[in-house]
Amino acid sequence: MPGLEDLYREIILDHYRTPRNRGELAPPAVMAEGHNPLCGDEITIYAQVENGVLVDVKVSGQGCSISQSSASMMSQAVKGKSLAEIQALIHRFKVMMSIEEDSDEAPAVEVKMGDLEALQGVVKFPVRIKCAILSWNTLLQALENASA
Amino acid sequence: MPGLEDLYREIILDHYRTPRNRGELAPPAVMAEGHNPLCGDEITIYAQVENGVLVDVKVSGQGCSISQSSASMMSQAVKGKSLAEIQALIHRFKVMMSIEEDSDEAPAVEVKMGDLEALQGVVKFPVRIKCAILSWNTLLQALENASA
Amino acid sequence: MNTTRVDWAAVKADFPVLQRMIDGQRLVYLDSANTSQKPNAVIDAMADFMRNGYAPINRSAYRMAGEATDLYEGARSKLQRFINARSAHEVVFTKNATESINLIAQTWGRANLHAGDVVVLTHMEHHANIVPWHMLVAERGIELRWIPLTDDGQLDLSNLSTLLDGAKILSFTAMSNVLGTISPVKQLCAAAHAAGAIAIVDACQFVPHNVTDVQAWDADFVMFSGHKMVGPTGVGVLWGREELLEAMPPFLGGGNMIADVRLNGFTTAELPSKFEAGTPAIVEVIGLGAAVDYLTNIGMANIRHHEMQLTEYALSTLNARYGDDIVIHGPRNIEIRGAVLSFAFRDIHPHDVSQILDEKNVCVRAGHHCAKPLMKLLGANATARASFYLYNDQTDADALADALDGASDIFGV
Amino acid sequence: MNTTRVDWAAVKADFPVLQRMIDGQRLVYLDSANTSQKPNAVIDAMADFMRNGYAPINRSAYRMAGEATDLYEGARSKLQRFINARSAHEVVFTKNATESINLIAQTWGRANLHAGDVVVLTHMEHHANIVPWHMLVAERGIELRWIPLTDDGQLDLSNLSTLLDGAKILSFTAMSNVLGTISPVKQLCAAAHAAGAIAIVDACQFVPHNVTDVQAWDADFVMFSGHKMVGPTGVGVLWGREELLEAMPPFLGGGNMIADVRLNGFTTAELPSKFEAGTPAIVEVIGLGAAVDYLTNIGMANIRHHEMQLTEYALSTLNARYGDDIVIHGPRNIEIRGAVLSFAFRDIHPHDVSQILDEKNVCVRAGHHCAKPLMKLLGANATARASFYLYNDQTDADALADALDGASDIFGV
Ligand SMILES: Cc1ncc(COP(=O)(O)O)c(C=O)c1O
Ligand SMILES: Cc1ncc(COP(=O)(O)O)c(C=O)c1O
Repeated sequence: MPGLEDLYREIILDHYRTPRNRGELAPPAVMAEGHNPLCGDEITIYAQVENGVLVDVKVSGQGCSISQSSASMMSQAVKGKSLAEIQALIHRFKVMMSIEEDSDEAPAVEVKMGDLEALQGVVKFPVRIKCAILSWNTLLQALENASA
Repeated sequence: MPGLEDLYREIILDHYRTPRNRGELAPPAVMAEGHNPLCGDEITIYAQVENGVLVDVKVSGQGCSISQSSASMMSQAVKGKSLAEIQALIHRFKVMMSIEEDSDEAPAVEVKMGDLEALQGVVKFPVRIKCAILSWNTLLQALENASA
Repeated sequence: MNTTRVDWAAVKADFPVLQRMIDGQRLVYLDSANTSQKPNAVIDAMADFMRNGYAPINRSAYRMAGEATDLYEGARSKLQRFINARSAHEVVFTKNATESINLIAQTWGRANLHAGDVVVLTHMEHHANIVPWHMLVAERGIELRWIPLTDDGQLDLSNLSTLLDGAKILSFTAMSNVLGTISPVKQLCAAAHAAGAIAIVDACQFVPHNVTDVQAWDADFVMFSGHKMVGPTGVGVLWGREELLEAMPPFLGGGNMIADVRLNGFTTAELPSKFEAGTPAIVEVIGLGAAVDYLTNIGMANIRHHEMQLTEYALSTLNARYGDDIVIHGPRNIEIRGAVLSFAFRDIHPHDVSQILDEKNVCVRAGHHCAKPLMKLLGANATARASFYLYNDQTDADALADALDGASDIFGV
Repeated sequence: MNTTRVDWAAVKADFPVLQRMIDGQRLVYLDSANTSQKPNAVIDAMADFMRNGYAPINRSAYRMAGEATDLYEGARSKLQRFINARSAHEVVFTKNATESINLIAQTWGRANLHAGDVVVLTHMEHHANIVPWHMLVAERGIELRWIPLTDDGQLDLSNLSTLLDGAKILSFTAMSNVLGTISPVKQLCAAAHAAGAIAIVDACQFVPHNVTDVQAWDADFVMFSGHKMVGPTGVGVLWGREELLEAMPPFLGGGNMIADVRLNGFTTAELPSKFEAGTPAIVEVIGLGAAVDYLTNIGMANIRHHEMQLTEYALSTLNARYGDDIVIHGPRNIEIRGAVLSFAFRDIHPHDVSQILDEKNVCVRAGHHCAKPLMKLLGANATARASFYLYNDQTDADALADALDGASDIFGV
């Protein structure tokens, strides 16, 4: 059995205790809500998109250490990025979570995972993958709302 | 295992081949329909009650040897009897089929089973009890309709 | 063992109940169209799971719950592949095919059917594909139309386009549980779509015995029951096209089918949870997964081939032996019939026939087979029905033929 | 063994999964309010029936089918005695308690509830007793009213008569699956009747752990699930007063629930078949009968007594050890609470608590427990919940307390 230290890396606990980009954004920023039916986590992502760039992003809601730290790290990683870069990052993250397959093609845009690498251990705890992925799916939804 | 000869007594087959009191009765006679959901048997009992006496009874419908012979024997046994006698007979029959309990009290009216005794073997074939009892329950229903 | 050379004796040996002796005679089980026996693989999958890993699914976060969830969802994927559904979340687990049809009638039906709307059925439907629509006749004032049968028990499609004119639903059985008739499913789905109707396929009798491809059929909804395909009781399947399932209102309300619940309302979960309210039949779904593995391993084409041979053998044996004394309903052409033989034997009532066969441990069903409108058409209240499955063989057909002799003795005909 | 001296170690040994070792540690299963483990008696009853006597019920006439029908109906009689119903045909088998409640909402509800009619629920209901009524709000425009809770998690009945004024239904849980609170069922049924309403009791959490007497309650409908009472998944129970069940329209349409079917309509079968459409969960009903025998043999009063002691022990152990660091919801008085402990531990999220406990093979649920409105009231999105059953003992409570230490280590609080 993988040890809990694989899951609860220090950097994860740090993002959990001091989440980045907490808060809300007023319109014209868009928002999307996500639920994790398993654990009751609720997350709201606010996204301000301008000319194909996510100029600002905020996170609110409650949840476990994994869902909260994942949201916090994500907000750092995507803020200021182009939508194409964000799509690539989301794909890379889902590949890391083993819920999407890596394609052989070289990625169209380069992707840096940074702190997010720390979430790699989650994949050994399959039940927690949903926690880690919640904010990402919610962001996807928000970006869809933005382009709608 | 009880042998089929316990079930298919000659007298039963006789009533099956030559059913008594087949037919219908016009109003003011009442009728009731019974279904055996197991085997699809359908039986209709027509009953003409006058002054507390079942002056005439007719049977129509289709069914297996047990349900048909039971109906035929029943019609013979109840025709011309008072309602009280019929109730007692129905009870006796259901006791024989082991679906009602014999009471210790002496019966208020005397009951003769006659040919009906031949149906005793049915009780060893539990699935067939429903066949044997179908016409009796339908008669009960008809008598209720008559008194309604 | 996925070749045409299957060891059918070994298959029979996989079913412990068929080793049972009653009064020194072996069991000849010919009631599989009613419900099928279970192989060790299914019985053990259920018992082992309860012995070693039983846990809730979807709700709890510890490992054993995660493992149970994986087994449950793994079974869903097995079902998806078994019927070639596009995605696993098009596969909804219900309690039986009856619930699956009611679900459609009460969700898609209530959302889309209004007074005067037409639902087309056939004269050979099981009550499960009649009564739910009767209930909408009473509630909504919809109109039912019926595809008639030809004399040899096939669907009479000569007026199909008239019947379908203006219809919203065509709902029909892929194979009759009384006549054995296999419907031209693909053709019927195409006709329904051409008329602007959706096509609902009651595949209860088909899926256990044939290769099923819901996409090749181009059906909209397909349903079947686990217990008829060597799987457990208590679990059925509803497959539906994703767009339709997405658009449908929910059926039962409760846990698991919600995204959120507040005092003043609720929102529904994603597919397939949306239609799986409450604690599902966890053990039974896992058992059904084992049944699918078992059948797949033998090969559905092999099973169909085996049953065709057996049907041909049984038909010719009974006809040769009893001539005009036996009337076997349904088409004679085994290309379009499954291994279901409903018959009338002399003028002995089916219930008595079944009783006399039971004396020889030959188990057949006698009754209306939950198809009373069809019975009326056949001019009978009941038929006797012998139905065969992968674990039956020619000795079973012979046992049936032999046992029928007993009926003549007793009824002296 | 129906005395107060039960060999609880032997009881524990009856449950094979509890002998399982994961990574060298024994399993501490504390998720029985979610779903319970199964004793050998139940697993074997199901497997043995499938191995030796599996057959359809109600439909076929051969002996094996008769025997199966007797086993199935025998289980119904066991259930009748278990809850002291007046007659066996008041006991309807469903797929789970969720279906039972939906059945009532969609039959009695649709027949009797019109725009503006009032249904009274409580703030501690499970989604299964909320969403079916929300669906009728949407469909019918009925009004929902809610009995609030006191600070210690009991029903606040101070305004009961106002809430019930003009109501047609009072539907409430006999025991909360989150707080453990046991409701004053008899009093609530009486109050409902006094107001002219019917009383529906969600007894999912109550029946597995207590002596149940539906007549003493004077309830109108009572429902529960097999899987929470050491029985199989895939089977639930609906008990209803005969007059009410008789008067209700049917729920699902299909085989078994009909008396007659014609092209232009149908008539329904007698109780209980009327509400059991299609092939029922035969194996599971028989398994549930075995579960009832198992529980009865130990004695429900003994089980309740055992759980009260265990609850008291767990509450005092956890409170003594963790003081203010642990907040255990629900009433402290074990006379009115079952063995369900929802708690907040420091400010560690319940999901993380459960993860850390899982490391020690201690299985608890973390989440909203399908009671989101109650969660909102508790000011949490989730709690961790440890729930105990007859196979748990003080070592399990100790294991829980010990494992919580790990959480402090990791989260450094
Ligand atoms: C109080 C209560 N009611 C209803 C239910 C629903 O039971 P099921 O999921 O078995 O239908 C549950 C269990 O989840 C429960 O605890
Ligand atoms: C053609 C057909 N449809 C539907 C059903 C209903 O299946 P179940 O009773 O499993 O719901 C059956 C079986 O009885 C059937 O043969």
